[in-house]
Amino acid sequence: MTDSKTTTKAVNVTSKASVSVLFAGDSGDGMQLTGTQFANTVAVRGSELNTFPNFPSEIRAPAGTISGVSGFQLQFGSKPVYTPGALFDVMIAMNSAALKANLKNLHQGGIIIAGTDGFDEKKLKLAGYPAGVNPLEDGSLSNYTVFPVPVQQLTREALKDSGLSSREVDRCKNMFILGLLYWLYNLPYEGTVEMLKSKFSKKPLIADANIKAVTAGYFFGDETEIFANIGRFDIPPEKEHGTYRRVTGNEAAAIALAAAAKKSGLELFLGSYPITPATEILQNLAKMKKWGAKTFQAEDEIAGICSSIGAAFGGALAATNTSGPGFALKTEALGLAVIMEIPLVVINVQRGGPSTGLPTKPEQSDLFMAMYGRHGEAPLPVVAASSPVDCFYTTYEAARLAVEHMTPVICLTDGYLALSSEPWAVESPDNLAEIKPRIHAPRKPEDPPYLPYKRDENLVRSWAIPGTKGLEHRIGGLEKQNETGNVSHDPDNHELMTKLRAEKIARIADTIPLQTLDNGAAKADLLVLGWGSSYGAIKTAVAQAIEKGYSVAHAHLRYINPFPKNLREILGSYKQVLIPENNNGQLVHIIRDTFLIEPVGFSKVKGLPFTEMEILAKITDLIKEL
Amino acid sequence: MTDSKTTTKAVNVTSKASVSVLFAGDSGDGMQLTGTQFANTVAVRGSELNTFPNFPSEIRAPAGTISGVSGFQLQFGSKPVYTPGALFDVMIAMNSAALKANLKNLHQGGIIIAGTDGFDEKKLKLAGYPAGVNPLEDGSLSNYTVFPVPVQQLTREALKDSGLSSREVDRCKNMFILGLLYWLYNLPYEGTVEMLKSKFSKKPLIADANIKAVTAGYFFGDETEIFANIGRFDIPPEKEHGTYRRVTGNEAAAIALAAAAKKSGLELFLGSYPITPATEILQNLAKMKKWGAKTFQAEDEIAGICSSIGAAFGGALAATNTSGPGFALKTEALGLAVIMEIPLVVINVQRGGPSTGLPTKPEQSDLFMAMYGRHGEAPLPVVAASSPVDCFYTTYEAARLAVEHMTPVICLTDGYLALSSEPWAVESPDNLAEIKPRIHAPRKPEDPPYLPYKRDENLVRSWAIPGTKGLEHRIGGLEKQNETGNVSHDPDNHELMTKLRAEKIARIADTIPLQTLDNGAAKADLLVLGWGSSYGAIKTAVAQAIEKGYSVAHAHLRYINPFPKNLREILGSYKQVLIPENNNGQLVHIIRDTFLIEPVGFSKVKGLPFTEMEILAKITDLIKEL
Amino acid sequence: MTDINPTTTLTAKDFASNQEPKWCPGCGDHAVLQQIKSVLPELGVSSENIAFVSGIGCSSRLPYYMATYGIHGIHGRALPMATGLKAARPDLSVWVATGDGDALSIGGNHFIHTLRRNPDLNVVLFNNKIYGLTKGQYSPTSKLGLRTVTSPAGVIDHPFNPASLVIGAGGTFFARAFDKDGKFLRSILLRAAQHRGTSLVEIYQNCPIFNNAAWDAFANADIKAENTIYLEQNKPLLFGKEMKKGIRLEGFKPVVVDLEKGGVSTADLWIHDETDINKASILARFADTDPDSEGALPRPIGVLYAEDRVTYEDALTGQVRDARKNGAGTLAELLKGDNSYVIK
Amino acid sequence: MTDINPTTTLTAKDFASNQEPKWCPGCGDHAVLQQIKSVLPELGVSSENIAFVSGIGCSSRLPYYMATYGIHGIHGRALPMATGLKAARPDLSVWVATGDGDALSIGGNHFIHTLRRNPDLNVVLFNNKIYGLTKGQYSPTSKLGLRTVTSPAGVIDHPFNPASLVIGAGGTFFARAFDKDGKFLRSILLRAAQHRGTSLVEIYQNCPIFNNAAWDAFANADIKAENTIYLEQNKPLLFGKEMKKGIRLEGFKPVVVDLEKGGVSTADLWIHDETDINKASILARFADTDPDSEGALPRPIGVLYAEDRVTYEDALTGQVRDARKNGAGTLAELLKGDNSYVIK
Ligand SMILES: Cc1ncc(C[n+]2csc(CCOP(=O)(O)OP(=O)(O)O)c2C)c(N)n1
Ligand SMILES: Cc1ncc(C[n+]2csc(CCOP(=O)(O)OP(=O)(O)O)c2C)c(N)n1
Ligand code: SF4
Ligand code: SF4
Ligand SMILES: [Mg+2]
Ligand SMILES: [Mg+2]
Repeated sequence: MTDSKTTTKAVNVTSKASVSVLFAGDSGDGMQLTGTQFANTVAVRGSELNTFPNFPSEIRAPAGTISGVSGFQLQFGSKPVYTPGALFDVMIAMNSAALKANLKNLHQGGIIIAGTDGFDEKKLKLAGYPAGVNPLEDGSLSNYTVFPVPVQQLTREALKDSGLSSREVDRCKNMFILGLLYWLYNLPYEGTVEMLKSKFSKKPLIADANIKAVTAGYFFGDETEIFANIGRFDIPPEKEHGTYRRVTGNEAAAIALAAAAKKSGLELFLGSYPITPATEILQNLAKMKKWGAKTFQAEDEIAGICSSIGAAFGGALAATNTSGPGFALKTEALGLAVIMEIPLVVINVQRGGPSTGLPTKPEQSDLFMAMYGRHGEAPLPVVAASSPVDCFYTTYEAARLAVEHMTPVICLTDGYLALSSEPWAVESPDNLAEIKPRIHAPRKPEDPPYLPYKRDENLVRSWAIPGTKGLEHRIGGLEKQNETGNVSHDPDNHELMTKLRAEKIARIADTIPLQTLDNGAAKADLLVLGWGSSYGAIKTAVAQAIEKGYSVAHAHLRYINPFPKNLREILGSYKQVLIPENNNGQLVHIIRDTFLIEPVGFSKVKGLPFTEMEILAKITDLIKEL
Repeated sequence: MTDSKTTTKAVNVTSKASVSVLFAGDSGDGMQLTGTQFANTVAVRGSELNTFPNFPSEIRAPAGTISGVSGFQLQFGSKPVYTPGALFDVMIAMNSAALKANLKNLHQGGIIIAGTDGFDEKKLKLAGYPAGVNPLEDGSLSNYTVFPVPVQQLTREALKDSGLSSREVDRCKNMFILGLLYWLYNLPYEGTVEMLKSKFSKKPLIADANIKAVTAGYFFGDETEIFANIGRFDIPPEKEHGTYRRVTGNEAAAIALAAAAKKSGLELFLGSYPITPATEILQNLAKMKKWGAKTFQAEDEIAGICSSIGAAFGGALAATNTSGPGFALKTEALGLAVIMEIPLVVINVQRGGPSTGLPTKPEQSDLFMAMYGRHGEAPLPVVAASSPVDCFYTTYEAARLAVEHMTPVICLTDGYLALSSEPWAVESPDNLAEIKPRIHAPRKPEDPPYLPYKRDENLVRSWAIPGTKGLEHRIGGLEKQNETGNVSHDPDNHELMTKLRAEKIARIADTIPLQTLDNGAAKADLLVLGWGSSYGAIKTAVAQAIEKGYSVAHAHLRYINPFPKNLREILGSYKQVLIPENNNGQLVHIIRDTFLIEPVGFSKVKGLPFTEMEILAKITDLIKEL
Repeated sequence: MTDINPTTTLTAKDFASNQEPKWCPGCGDHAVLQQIKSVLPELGVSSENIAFVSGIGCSSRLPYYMATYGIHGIHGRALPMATGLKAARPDLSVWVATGDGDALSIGGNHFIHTLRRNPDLNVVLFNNKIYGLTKGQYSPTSKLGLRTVTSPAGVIDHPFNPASLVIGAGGTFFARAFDKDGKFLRSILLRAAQHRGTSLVEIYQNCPIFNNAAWDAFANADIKAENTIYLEQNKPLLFGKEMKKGIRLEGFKPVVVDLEKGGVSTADLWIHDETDINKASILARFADTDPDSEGALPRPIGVLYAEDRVTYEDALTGQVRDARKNGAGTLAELLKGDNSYVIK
Repeated sequence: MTDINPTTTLTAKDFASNQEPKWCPGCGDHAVLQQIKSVLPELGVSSENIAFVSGIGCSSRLPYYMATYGIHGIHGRALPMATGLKAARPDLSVWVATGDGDALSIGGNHFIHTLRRNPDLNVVLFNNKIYGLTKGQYSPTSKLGLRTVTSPAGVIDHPFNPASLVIGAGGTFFARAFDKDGKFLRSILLRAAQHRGTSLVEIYQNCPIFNNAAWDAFANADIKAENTIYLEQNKPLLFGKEMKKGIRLEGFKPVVVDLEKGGVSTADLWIHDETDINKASILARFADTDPDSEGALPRPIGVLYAEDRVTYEDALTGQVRDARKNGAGTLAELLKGDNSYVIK
């Protein structure tokens, strides 16, 4: 077989810094696999990369309709890319619904590669086009560069001797398109061929057909004249040498928990209940039994967190993961973990609310609940991850804080981070921060009585693990006497313990890193203060704004409770602070309350992440007003 | 039998404006009954009154110990009294533990009436006095006026022919003390005699013995010389004529729900699960079947609120009541009620937290949870009651807001209000605000389709009650399309609906009364801004401060979300704002966030309400600093 | 069940909402929906007097497809919502659609409490032995060893036997049917609707996407007759293609007997009596055996248990009625209370 | 149960903490606590290897009085906490103290799920048919008609039969005893401790304050013999002061027979077999009859059901062991993953 380097024709190859691509088609069209393969290929070649799958929200939306469109977005480039691309340079539309649903996100002048068989009368109707209207033919796409490709017909031709049923043949369409894209972006298809061989090792006919489709697509690019005007593109890979892996946020969070357990010498226990978009953390950890991870799929979220509290009492690094509705159910038990002062990591992969809301869409609207959503005075640390890879570092940090400060910690991610992926330079174990559990040594009979609520200089109590002689103790949800931990109804003691619990969390500010600027000058006109998954969009937008000469900086919070100690000073160094959030301004309220300043909020509550253009436009507006 | 007017001796009777009394003894000593009888007597006579029972926190604390002390506090006076009295003028100590536990709250120079049999060696030891120490004898009480009364011996003497066992005789001790107190405060004992007759109508011997004990106590006062120095007291009743009843906060809340149902023409449904100190609301409504109240003791708090959501969907005035831990469990379902936009009253009788905390002690620490404790953007109205009687008006108002604005409403009370009582001038049905449900009329087949999420000028949707022809509709927790209520994942629609839900709650500010001042000038140095059960203490303290010539005012919030529209203006009219709270400053945070001002917080987190002295001292400090 | 109003003549179509079902092609839910819509006209209750309540799951989407009142609630909480609705509105016909995850995992507590309280609800439990909506995690009815995304090494949680759980919890009605049972399913739904009290119908529902063929050992045409037994009241337990196999009790142990082999006749067989809780308890346990295992028992289909017991809402309404036997309370009385006093 | 270490010689006192029990005088909880403390030495597990977990309620205060590790958790959640603890630490002996409200009302879901999963927990269920701690509201085991502060007109919720619920949920051990059963209670607790799996011991506990004498029909000395039946494995079901009454099965219906009246002998009687789930199911139903009602059956005391089944933590640990059969994963391997690639 010819390989992808042996293209015959001399086509013009244009070098580009980055490209964003959308693969879109019907749920049944295999767009996720196609996108993933493309992503793997560019990653392995050494490109920077960011991907995001865009599933239909409905269980199984009707085929051919808008709500049935499944997409896979990615951006790759020579230099780091921080988002999957807000506007696409290229869109693969396997059918008319895919085109209709996504056209608004295509750059003016962008490329559309349309599978023409997805634009027949029936499909146009399903997509909701008026009778007789075909966007490929009515000139409505004149602002774009459209390449109608009869993908189905070409695939059928390529596979006419495959011995497969016509349904099986048609299912190879996506590989044809993939091959064509490889050609267009000057990429090798060999990795995909290997993958197909191993994936279908027990179905050689299928493997062969898919491989043929990939190569057919590739050489179609070579042979057809339609791309003559634009030629091919090359995005030269520039990634530093090293070992990488591609991770989604949910994968990264799962790895972080297992890694924190290893590093701290504890056993990992995850008590969980499935919920979109958090389930993959449970799923990934369920596969990590080799690393001793114990996962428990509980009957509900309450049992999930309570089993983790039991495991934490037993000396495990215990965690629970969930999303909004499940997070709400965990609040009572979280209060117990607060007053017991035991380590516990709670990962909330936020999704659109309230109630069931938009279960498959990301949102940042559980910040209030994380901060304030417990009865009584029950403060605890809250951290938030900013990128798929940062889900590793932030979750790991949550585990460190939990174990070293004997407290439940809430780690916020969201459905966007959960499913997005990016390359991650494989970490060396030695680079990970130490995690030192406050485990109390056994007590000899002649030693003074064990005091479970005696505290160290950080106000952290010790961890007495069952099985340790002489440390037997009973604790629970009732207010405790200072030091002894015995039940106490004493008024002054209650006030003391309330303040001690609050002060313990506040003092974490003494041990965490100071807030740094991600970009921009230490004093400037505008600070964009972000948290969570808006990182990529803000980073990109601020870089662009600075390039335009705006006096802008970007700080992104990992620690929301407590805030880094220098945050007040940072906020005071700018004329204005802009806080973009995928909610109605929850961090804005917390910042107002804490610092008595009046930042500008920028809300987007659409179940969609910010785009860099939106942020940039807002920055531009504000800068002009200043 | 002689009546209480026929006292023989001419004892000096001093007139006083108000007196606060504590009845304290062992759990078995019947102090609750004694206090209640005394309260009834002064109430019926026309005094102003405020009572508070002080149960032991433990299930059954060991007899004779400090933790076994049961108390009943009351204050009565000619003019309105707003607290049960922070420092007592008189303390009945049936045993040494009762004395020890409560001495700190007795006014210097206050009266102690001590049951000497409670001060024998054994009881002194149980109370924790060192061997050989008897406070009645060692001069340690020289700052007080102590009257040792051999209550047991005197009761036994009085009842020597009663035919009762000595245990039964001893159980009448409390009535002896009650009689003595009636004498001391120049009060009639006939009401109690009537009560005893009817209570023990089937046990005439017991009735007789108790009646004898009351009169014996009364005439002991007459005959003994020990009170010669102080004489008797009279607190002239001045209450306006009218019909009154005495209610606790929990009683008042229950009546309010039933009354709101009657007034609105709806049926009342309460789904609930027992929890201290909220259970009496369920218990009271369970007795109101005559008014059609349906109560459902659910398997847990989740089923409690969910059954109410079902009932609300069915057209009932639905409510649920709980305290901290149960409130936490209801948060997920509360989010559903928010997005369904159905009326629901949630009463949270706050207690000490976090977790199980101090279950029998009041606290105001669930304000954050009420405001922010739901996942997603899920705003709802929050109101708070300020006195036992106000539990009626605030709960009623919560029901009105729920029904007229189609929203769940959180009504905050606490364990202090729940159990405190005061006289309430019986309301006339006509005085209650109208409650007009937004019930949609049946639809004829030719009418346009029913739009469940079409809104009126207040952004309120209509209520389509099952059984109504043509309004069949299905709604739930998923985001809805504007107007139709069909499931929608459309990004812009989600943002629109999020804003509409928020705006609907915000607009309630247009319909609620403006904030008024409870006392003080519209412009002054200091505003004390309170919410909830601190009302009485603040009111009393501010009145005292004004009397001292301080420039102070008092505003007490019923509406916390949304705030009354004029609150900003009010806050701006004072040099300083003081916010006393039984929490770590939760309203302070909300005020800072909302108005960007820096009020002074005053926290007390001891499971105890504020006293007027504490507030006054704080006011004094602040005024001096200004 | 609400009283039948014989004048209406409705059809299945009258109960279909304008929303297109969004279940996967081939999903068993489609067939069940069809039978539900087809049985409603028989009840003679018009659509505005019917409510469907559900939790969250594929199956819990069902209310959207009914032209009745409906709540698509939150995960696991359909039953308390339905109980509250029925308690407040005993006049409505209240149905519940729920899944094995919704009813038996997160909703397990409400499940057992509803059953013992016995409000008049018709509960349709779609048992596909998997979490469909969240894409294929095991459920409390998944079989031991099943490999799913959350049990990559196989399920280790001993599954519930829903029939045993229902009877153990004090339920008054348990029946079982297949999604594709067509008219038979319809007849079971009708029985359920007619039962006054909480009727629990467990439907063996296929999820072709995440747990395909989970019921094939019973449902497939070629083996169905050998592996299932359709129960009929007062009839002997007979099954098999030729109806020549039966169930006999040996001591306390039910065993399969072959009527064609000598020595056993129909007279020796277990006679089905749905009102006998002891029989029902044993019958429920048939589902503990797998078709191909040693001593396998056929899966009973139909009404396993039915008991007459007062419904929750009747008892509640009765207490309200009793309290009002001397007249309902007025608002003035309510406000005045029992212990008011007059100051003159 | 944790392996027995025969060298320690501990006594009940070694298991008493320094906290004074704060239950009411005469509360049945005192006696149960005493038996628990007295049985622990027999297990040969030292106090640091034992944990008591509870929820909220009077009975849930028990852990404070034990000199072991302990969690006094939140209402209803003792079982998942204990499951997590046992899963993480299979080496510990884990006990659960819970009440009829804690376990069966708010904790009902965890109750049934724990039972089916079968972690090795010893669960002591204090059934006083009332909410004690919150001062006397009815519970899911309160009898119909009981007037309490929340049921002034009488309870209308059909109560749970805990034995039926346990067996229906797939539990592997159910036993019953009285608070005042002394040595017998101790022997039952020992059996429970020895059972590998979730052992459920229902204790008929008297709450003299809020539901006094609820069990008197069974517990009072003069009638106890007539109204209870103490089960012994492989022995006929005999009871009565003179042990002259027995239980025979008529069809599927257990009936009381008088051995002194002619025509029945011990040979006709039901032989107790705690391993027979069908027998156990019927035996469990005995509790549905009241002592003075028509056809009343005596209340079975002792071990009603015991089944050998792998415990949850053994299955889980087994899967971890299997996954590590070629060695445990290292941190470096974890960080590298399966799909890393090298850029040169
Ligand atoms: C509180 C909460 N937890 C978890 C979820 C996620 N969730 C939705 S449906 C479901 C399981 C559905 O399974 P089942 O009830 O069997 O329905 P099916 O989809 O199989 O019909 C889960 C875990 C949720 N929506 N809410
Ligand atoms: C979430 C929550 N809901 C309610 C309560 C109040 N509560 C405490 S114990 C209890 C019932 C206790 O009954 P049971 O378990 O039978 O124990 P008992 O006191 O009878 O031993 C209730 C309702 C609580 N503490 N937490
Ligand atoms: S996932 Fe399964 S249960 Fe859900 S709709 Fe598809 S086939 Fe049906
Ligand atoms: S209230 Fe009842 S159960 Fe609770 S301690 Fe007292 S007697 Fe025991
Ligand atoms: Mg399912
Ligand atoms: Mg109980």
